[in-house]
Amino acid sequence: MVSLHTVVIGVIGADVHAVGNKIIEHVLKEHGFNVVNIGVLSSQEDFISAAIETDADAILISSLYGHGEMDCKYMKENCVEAGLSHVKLYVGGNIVVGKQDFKDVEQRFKKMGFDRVYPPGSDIEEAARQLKEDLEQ
Amino acid sequence: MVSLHTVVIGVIGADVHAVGNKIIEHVLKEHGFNVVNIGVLSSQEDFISAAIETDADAILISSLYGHGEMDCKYMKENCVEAGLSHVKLYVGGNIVVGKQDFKDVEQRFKKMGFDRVYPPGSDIEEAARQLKEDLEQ
Amino acid sequence: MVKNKKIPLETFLETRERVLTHWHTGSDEALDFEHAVERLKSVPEEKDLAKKLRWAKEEGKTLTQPRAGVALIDDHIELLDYLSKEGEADLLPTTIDSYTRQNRYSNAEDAIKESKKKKRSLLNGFPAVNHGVKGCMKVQDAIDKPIQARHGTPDGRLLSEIIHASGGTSNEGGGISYNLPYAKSISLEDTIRYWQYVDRLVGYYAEAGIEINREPFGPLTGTLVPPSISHTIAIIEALLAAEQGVKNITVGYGQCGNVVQDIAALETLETLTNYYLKLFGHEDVFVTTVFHQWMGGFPSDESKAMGIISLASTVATLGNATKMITKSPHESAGIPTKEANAEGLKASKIVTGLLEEQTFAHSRPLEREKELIKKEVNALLYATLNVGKGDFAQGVIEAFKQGVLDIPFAPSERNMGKILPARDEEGHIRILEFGNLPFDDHIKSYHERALKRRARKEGRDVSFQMTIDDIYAVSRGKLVGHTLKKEQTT
Amino acid sequence: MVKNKKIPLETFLETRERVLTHWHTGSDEALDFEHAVERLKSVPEEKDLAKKLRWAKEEGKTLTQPRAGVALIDDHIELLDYLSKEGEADLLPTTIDSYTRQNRYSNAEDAIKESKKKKRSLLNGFPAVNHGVKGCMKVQDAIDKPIQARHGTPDGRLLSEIIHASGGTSNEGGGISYNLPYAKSISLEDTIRYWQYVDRLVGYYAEAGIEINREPFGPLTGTLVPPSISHTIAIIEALLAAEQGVKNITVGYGQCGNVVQDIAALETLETLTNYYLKLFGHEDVFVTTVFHQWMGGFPSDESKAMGIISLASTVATLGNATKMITKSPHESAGIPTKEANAEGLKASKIVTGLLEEQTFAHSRPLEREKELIKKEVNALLYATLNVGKGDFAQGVIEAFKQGVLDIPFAPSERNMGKILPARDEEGHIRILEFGNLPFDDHIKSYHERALKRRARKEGRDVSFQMTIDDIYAVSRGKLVGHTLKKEQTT
Ligand code: B12
Ligand code: B12
Repeated sequence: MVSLHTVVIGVIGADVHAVGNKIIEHVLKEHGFNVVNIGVLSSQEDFISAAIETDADAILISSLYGHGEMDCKYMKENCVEAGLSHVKLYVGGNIVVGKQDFKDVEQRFKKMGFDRVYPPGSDIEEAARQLKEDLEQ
Repeated sequence: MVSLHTVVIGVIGADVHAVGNKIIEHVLKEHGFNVVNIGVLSSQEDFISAAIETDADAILISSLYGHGEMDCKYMKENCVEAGLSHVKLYVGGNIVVGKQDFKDVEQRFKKMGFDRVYPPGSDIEEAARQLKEDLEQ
Repeated sequence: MVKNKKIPLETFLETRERVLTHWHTGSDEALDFEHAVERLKSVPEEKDLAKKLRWAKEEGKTLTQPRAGVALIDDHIELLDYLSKEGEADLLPTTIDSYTRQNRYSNAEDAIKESKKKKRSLLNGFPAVNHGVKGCMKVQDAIDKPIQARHGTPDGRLLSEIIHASGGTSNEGGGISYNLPYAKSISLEDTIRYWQYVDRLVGYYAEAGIEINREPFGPLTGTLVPPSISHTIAIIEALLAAEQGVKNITVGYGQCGNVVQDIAALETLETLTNYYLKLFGHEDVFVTTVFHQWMGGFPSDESKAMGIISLASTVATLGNATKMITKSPHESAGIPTKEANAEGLKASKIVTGLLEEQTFAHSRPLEREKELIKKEVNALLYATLNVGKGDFAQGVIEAFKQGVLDIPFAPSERNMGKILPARDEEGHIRILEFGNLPFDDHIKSYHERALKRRARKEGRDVSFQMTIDDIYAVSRGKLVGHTLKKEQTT
Repeated sequence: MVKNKKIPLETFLETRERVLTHWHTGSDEALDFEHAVERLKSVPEEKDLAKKLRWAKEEGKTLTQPRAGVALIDDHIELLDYLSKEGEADLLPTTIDSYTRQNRYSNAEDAIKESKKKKRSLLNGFPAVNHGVKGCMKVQDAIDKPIQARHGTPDGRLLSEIIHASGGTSNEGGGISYNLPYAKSISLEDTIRYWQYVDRLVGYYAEAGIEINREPFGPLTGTLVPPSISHTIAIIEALLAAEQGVKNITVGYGQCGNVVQDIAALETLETLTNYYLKLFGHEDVFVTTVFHQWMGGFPSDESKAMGIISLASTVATLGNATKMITKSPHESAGIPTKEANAEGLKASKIVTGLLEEQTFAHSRPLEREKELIKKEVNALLYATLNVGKGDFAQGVIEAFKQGVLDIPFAPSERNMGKILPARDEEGHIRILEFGNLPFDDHIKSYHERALKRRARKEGRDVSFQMTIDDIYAVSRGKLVGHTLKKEQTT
């Protein structure tokens, strides 16, 4: 049997949107991932220490409340500094304030070092498949 | 007492929208006009002969169904030809197909010789006041 | 003298020969019955409107259908395709242009040419007769859903021939409902005869094993029509159609605005139509209902229009209408762009989706309203049959002549136009002037008391001004006209 | 140990001194009670939210109110003015930003500076504490309608001081409803104390003859919350507020989606709140209700969002909610532009206008639903009081610890999170996992049977997957999750 992939999930910043987070945990588990859920109101440090502790393969950040761009600043750099440059970095939810053109938003976050960026209401099943692909390459 | 102003009203072309026409009749009467209502499905000739017969001061054309621009072509010219150049010519309703910028529409109809042009859903009370003004000048 | 009797096959075929000469496209051999029957038999299930209605009725769905039509075939296909895919419409229309409705095919021909030249539609609908069976087939073949012809044509015989021969499985209209709201001087005698022909054609196909749906136009003038009046006409048209052999009928009703009255109307429309069809010996007619979203004047604000559209969808779904004709946020301004049309469809769609499994519970006010509608319809039908000496075709003609039947605000000279409707306190449409409607004192005083209550509340007399205020009310954001004044002072 | 007892004036004033030091704007002399009382007394009637609610209740109106807030004063004024004039909002909000909600005033300060520089709002709300009484007064003075502070602040004491001293006549929040859905680890003991303070402040003003409205946050997590649970919390917060001297309370409820359940919920919310206030000796509290348009995930299609908004308005008006918090067509995407916000308002407005004179008739299903809600609320309140040994403040803390009260999907560690809701066949929200809810077998088996009926219909077991499907359902156009799959095959 293939060993399980470990993913850290959580909601970053002062954000308390909990519903999507609970569903993501459920779905990723069903897809065979080892899920470490640090929940809402999590800081960058929370994500990074969880990833180190559990030797995670990926970090999936949710941000719903609109301050995602501020909250995710230097996340990639901080990961690299913590020795997590190999860890896949995904972000999704309503990651900016207001209705914006997603192409632009995606570009901005990719520049910030995120491997994949998901627009509002993305299908988490689809994301789970892409994650598997990315990790099995 | 001032003598009554006579106005011919009706709905032009193959148009059967009857409701606004009935209300216009009612309101103009209340405002003291002598109203000659030729009803729906009226041709340019119908309007012109009614105006001649009743020695009318104004013709108020309604067009709702979208073909107003075609139906009103040369109306002014035909009035002039029939000796009605002194008769005020108003048009109102949904006089063109689709939602169009009213400024343009107004211009087009004014060029065609209409004295006043009314957008969809115009207040007929207001129009009655303007008509009185125009006729009492 | 026109009678409610099935047209003998020979007479029908004789007339048919003449009808097919009304325009050159009538001579297409695709109009030979063998070809037409073959074509109709080959219509796949997902494009068959009659079948789709049976499915919807069984599943308890409320289907969405827009109005739409433009001058040229390819543009019409593009439009319908957009409304199907982006608008998620369940059923599609081919709305016919005003020239064709008046049988002015050469005017339509000019407008087609002009439209090609100017590369935009100069017609307010699709000129199906001019495009002929071939043109209509092209549309049918390109679109993945059932398409219905929708118009307002007093004499829709050639049009109907072409629609069905091209594979069209549904057609709107009727001898009364496509006359009085849509014409000024054509006689009921003539239009009933024309529409008997259209129904006979559908009956002919039925005998060949093909089920085609027919739909009387329910809302009439769309302006404060009391439910019992539109119901009576829908039922009579259903009876006339059934007599000619039609087996699949959708009776229609236009939203009044009071939720209870609307649901009572939808429920009674279905039960009464079934009841009278059976009573007059038509045991095997399949009946469905169509709810028309608000048919009166709309507000110019697009968001408010969306509010009305959604409220209408709520009522249609809770009232279990089998389908619903949608409006668009452009309604008050003009024929909608395809985008605006799709917006209305999508708002309607989600409301039906959210409510389709819910039921509207029965309550005392609902039952009371249903009783009233039933009593009135019974009275109107009885009186119509009476003045027709037992024949509904003659009855209708005579009833409108005498004002026993009377449609508010109809432009036709054949309509007495004596009755006046107005809303009561809660917005139910009641009758202010009865003209010659054959209602007993019981019914009349019910209406009178309701209107008096409203008038008292407003501190005014019951009068035509109330009707006028009500006509404007919805476009100004209220259901009952009186609140307009009240609002201004708050 | 926090108790449901009125805070003695001295204790209150002592605490107040400390609270006012939390940020420098607390030292403004406008916060002296004499100034604040004078300011509040000078609020004109048309800007007084407490009075406007009394008027609306009497007239049977359902008022509209959006969410809105941006970083800078002038922009905020422009926004509210637009929503008032173009959106025709009856009541306006000042929605507070997320930093202020967490009392992170220096972060907010930075963001204000940054927003000035970049000339666009970098905050998701209005940082009222940073702008201080003067800033808030500027907003109050510029706007012609009542404004309410809306937030989600566990410790909203300084914020509330500033809001009221600037002339704000209404404030949303409560010790439970602004904790469990909005926080992770702060204790109920603390937040109840903070919100007792806020209520005591309102009580202080009441003693000075000024009526200020308070509104517990009804919808909680907005996600499949059974009405009895949100009702229980609303009632407890009303009782806690009344104890501190609050006289004008609006209890809230977030749309479930099933029309009958929603109307039953609105009706019971009002009667139960009044009943329990009286039962516990608060005879003179004026109670109104607020209906929140669908608080769960929205579809991304804007027309569909408008459909939901309008359906919600239908329910709010027929259910006689005194006011309604509106959503916008941008809901699924992000904070709305002012135009999108006004669109939601206008669609809501016309629906209330069309329906305000109509009543929703009582029926058996409605009564059954009301009975169920009442029984459940009674059980929950009884058990809460019981574990609190007769005290509601202690009762709440203990009840959440034991799972006697439990909110689905709340992020807080203080919430057991054991219960699971799901919809039955018709879309009523029922309970799938009861956790430790103190319901008798009668109630439980009612829920169980309802969910089994649905599961049977869908050919699957009752399980968490049902809950998940239901969470997604509305954003995909259906109320009940199961229909999603069914649709795909048709
Ligand atoms: C429910 C809700 C709430 C509830 C949350 C309850 C709780 N504690 O969970 C309450 C009422 C408390 C709330 C509060 C607020 N909310 Co809110 N809320 C919503 C709402 C309506 C639904 C969210 C939801 O649960 N959806 C269902 C779940 C299943 O979907 P999801 O969260 O989108 O997650 C899925 C996908 O996005 C994806 N996904 C998410 N993250 C990631 C990450 C990766 C890597 C991947 C692959 C996928 C993925 O998978 C998830 C599962 O399918 C949304 C709008 C909407 N979506 O319709 C607004 C919304 C998110 N809220 C918003 C705001 C502004 C707030 C408030 C700040 C202000 C307010 N309005 O009161 C506060 C925030 C408090 C705080 N500090 O966080 C805004 C955000 C604006 C923006 N980004 O521009 C939204 C978009 C509404 C709006 N248009 O204004 N909210
Ligand atoms: C009711 C109605 C019908 C009824 C009419 C019943 C009847 N016989 O009267 C029925 C259902 C039969 C009908 C049929 C059709 N209709 Co129609 N109908 C309407 C609707 C909903 C309301 C019209 C109305 O009665 N308003 C209330 C009265 C009081 O207002 P009014 O008519 O606008 O008149 C007032 C003002 O405009 C003004 N006014 C009018 N004329 C004038 C003239 C002057 C000089 C002045 C000062 C003022 C003035 O004063 C009047 C009184 O206040 C409108 C859309 C809308 N407005 O919301 C569409 C509308 C007019 N119809 C339309 C169309 C296309 C049709 C049809 C061709 C196709 C169809 N959809 O079936 C057929 C036409 C048949 C024909 N040959 O005419 C279109 C016209 C499109 C365009 N211009 O681009 C509209 C705008 C709907 C739309 N958006 O598509 N319709």
